[in-house]
Amino acid sequence: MTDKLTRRQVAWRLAQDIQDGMYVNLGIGMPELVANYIPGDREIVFHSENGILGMGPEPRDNEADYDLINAGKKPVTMLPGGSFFHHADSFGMVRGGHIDICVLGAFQVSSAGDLANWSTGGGGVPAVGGAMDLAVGARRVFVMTDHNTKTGEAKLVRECSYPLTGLGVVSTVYTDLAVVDVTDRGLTVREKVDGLSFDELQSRTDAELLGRETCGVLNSPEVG
Amino acid sequence: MTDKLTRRQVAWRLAQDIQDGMYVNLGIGMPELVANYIPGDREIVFHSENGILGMGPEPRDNEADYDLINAGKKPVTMLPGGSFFHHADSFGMVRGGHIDICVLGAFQVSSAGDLANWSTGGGGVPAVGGAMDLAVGARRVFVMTDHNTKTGEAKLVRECSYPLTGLGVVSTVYTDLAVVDVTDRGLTVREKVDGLSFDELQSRTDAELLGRETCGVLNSPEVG
Amino acid sequence: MIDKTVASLHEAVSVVRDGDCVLISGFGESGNPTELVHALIDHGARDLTVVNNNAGNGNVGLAALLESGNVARIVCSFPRSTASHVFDEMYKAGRLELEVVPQGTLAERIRAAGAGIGGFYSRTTIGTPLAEGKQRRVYNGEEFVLEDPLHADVALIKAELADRWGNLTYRLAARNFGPIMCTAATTTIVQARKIVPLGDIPPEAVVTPGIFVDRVVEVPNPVSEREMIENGVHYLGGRKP
Amino acid sequence: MIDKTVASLHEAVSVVRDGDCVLISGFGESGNPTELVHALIDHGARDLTVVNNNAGNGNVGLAALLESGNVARIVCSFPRSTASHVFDEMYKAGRLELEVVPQGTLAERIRAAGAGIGGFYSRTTIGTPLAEGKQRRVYNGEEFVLEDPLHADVALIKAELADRWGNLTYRLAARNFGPIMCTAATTTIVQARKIVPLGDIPPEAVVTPGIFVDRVVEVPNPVSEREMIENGVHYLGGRKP
Repeated sequence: MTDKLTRRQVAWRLAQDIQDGMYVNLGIGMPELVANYIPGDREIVFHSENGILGMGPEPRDNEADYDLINAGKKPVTMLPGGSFFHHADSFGMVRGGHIDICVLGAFQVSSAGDLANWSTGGGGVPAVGGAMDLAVGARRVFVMTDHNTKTGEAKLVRECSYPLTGLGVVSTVYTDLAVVDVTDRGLTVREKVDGLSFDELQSRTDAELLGRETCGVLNSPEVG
Repeated sequence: MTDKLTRRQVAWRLAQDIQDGMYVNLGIGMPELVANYIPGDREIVFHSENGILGMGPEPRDNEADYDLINAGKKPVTMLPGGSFFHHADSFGMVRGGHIDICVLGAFQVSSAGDLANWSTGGGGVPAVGGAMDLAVGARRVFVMTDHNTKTGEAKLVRECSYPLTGLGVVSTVYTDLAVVDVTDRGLTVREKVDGLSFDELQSRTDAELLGRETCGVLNSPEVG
Repeated sequence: MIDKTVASLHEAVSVVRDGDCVLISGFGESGNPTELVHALIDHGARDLTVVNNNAGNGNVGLAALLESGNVARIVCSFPRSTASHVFDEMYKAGRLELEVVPQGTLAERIRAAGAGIGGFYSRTTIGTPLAEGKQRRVYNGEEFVLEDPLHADVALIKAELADRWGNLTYRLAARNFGPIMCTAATTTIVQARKIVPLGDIPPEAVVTPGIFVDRVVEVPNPVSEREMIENGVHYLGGRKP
Repeated sequence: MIDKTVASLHEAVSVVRDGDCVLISGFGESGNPTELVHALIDHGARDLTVVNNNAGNGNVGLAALLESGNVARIVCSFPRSTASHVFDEMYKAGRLELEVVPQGTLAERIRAAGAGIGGFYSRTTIGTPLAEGKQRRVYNGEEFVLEDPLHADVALIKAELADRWGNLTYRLAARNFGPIMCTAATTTIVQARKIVPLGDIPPEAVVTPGIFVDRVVEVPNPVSEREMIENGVHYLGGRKP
């Protein structure tokens, strides 16, 4: 069994693709890890859809202020140059195409870049939050996810079976096994972890994968 | 010949109908006179559509600041409690029904309260400004105008012949001869200047006037 | 003279009537007008529709309002949370109608109501179940759905500073839904941490101009819903004073 | 590192290309980016569409840009003024296409473009000649017309303070069209009276967040168009430096 990347390693790998000066929205949960691995020479402005630009790191415990929280409702800090604005202005930024990259989790991503990440379609309480706005609004949507579910099912699928969050919105998927770009021809593997054959990767994937000849090695250092 | 009111007297009369605490937009030109005649015990918040609430009186000459101008592009001052906001927010206030009274000039007002005040329909350069927004948005539109044009034509008409600014938007017309309310039944004279018979007023008016039995005297003191 | 300040929370919410639609500011712990919500529970208006980003936590604030049985319908973007048991149970029991609206669409619908916009087109929800039944428009080669404005009878808002004209500022990210909700309700009721003399808020620093505000009550030391939940507080509602 | 400041007006406007749609901030004397407009004349891009509330005064700023012959079309709410002779003559001579848009609709169309709104419904113009040909909607018993967003390639904006991230404040009522125009252009170019260190503008005081701004040039003592007109200044355009 090939070594999968840890979630932190996936976050590290994704962070390398965020360029200096970009405006980035990190979804709630796993995507929040990405902030820890931005290369030190890059200045990134983090957006939180509740109305913040320029979020800094978590506060020390005794400095938490619950009027200064991110979309995941966790206390954050402000960097010099940050700003506050109301919800309509914040989602104007999102829908208006001003956010360079949004990082989201996913239940499924299809060959066409369709994203399903808000509902597994069963009963329970429906809840969508800002995911649909971010999915259509961000210039690029990066998905960060395990390659397979805990029960081994593929998350990169020919067609999403779960209700969609957005249609053809995903640019790139970062999994614990591979970096996969959504292209006009379909899902193209850019990198895969060392020691994993293309056929093995395909066998763990429902969607057809392209890039057999061109894909490189997915390297990510041990990160804490 | 009956004594007409001066423009300042019309402004005075109109000002008496602005209640304490109201948010008021005064159109460019003659309506601006109204600000001078608000009874001293009433606190009125004046809105200027370029992005001001809480305008105060004209500045002294040497204190004019051309970053602080009203919609007529004349220097103004700010009262304590005033605020600045951008154009979309300002017209959101207007369209959203937050302005209690807007005072506008008019070429014509119809029996149905239609307003024509932006174009006489001929050639020349079309220019509309904020008049159409104010006409539909303000809770009440007060029109301040001479009863007749300089050439004696009626301004209160059965149907406007000039291009409309707004449809059925006028609440009350304050002229140099009368105060006329737009009601469901038509134009109803509330007050007319002393010594002017109802028939004389009707003869100066194209629209049918109601209120012959009920109208009172239009009193306005000599004002400077 | 304009004086929008009122002496008590009870007086502030006394205008709320049975069947009203009530906007409630806040996102997570920040910007919740908890004292006003509790006063609304005490006031007792029934059959309410409430609009908030979430659906309450623990047994305080919005969750306590739901638990009071006075809410028939809730409009929100994300009702689920680790402490949303009041909502969860009522929803599953069919005792609460739910309209889920994407967060940005929710904000824009509220803003549209305040700005006299009779509907707008958004790409959000295209291709999703939430777009079903909505009117479409193709503009510039892209597909949009029509969304309606969301008008309300009442807004309950938490602010930082206020003056007697109703001008408001907000603290840090507690601004969230406050400024737009103030514009969209027939009656906007604000709890402010401090009421300052007119003119103390510079005109450039006013976030919500007083034109959008009807009543202001000072609540100098607002409670923390998070701390109340940690301490097991269960707001059951008092009597009208 | 993010540094949106540029050293010269010439460099700031160098991105403008033939055929671009250019938003120009300002209302009356307040908020006009006169130095940027003059730099645009010098830059020489042709066949422009310009959007401003008015159509210029005297022979400076926007009026001088019209006079340069580089503008094919103007979108504004009120082109007439006592000193709009450049516009008047060109319009009457058929050398300038004009689209007149009500002021509030103009503002909202710009705001819609920046906020990803693919059209909105307004009651403004109902019953008037300006509503002709527009799609209608009846909502809540009232009639509305459909208005399109107004996207631009470039915005030229005058601000008060700026920092290297592009955060902006505005002076008094010079705010007018600035904040919305910043959001609606592919490239937003700002002249600020002062560029301050990052962090000098408190996060609550930022009016335009830097996300909407691409280039900032410091113009410490901006000219007054009013004074230039009083002094008979006629800006004829220089050469590219």
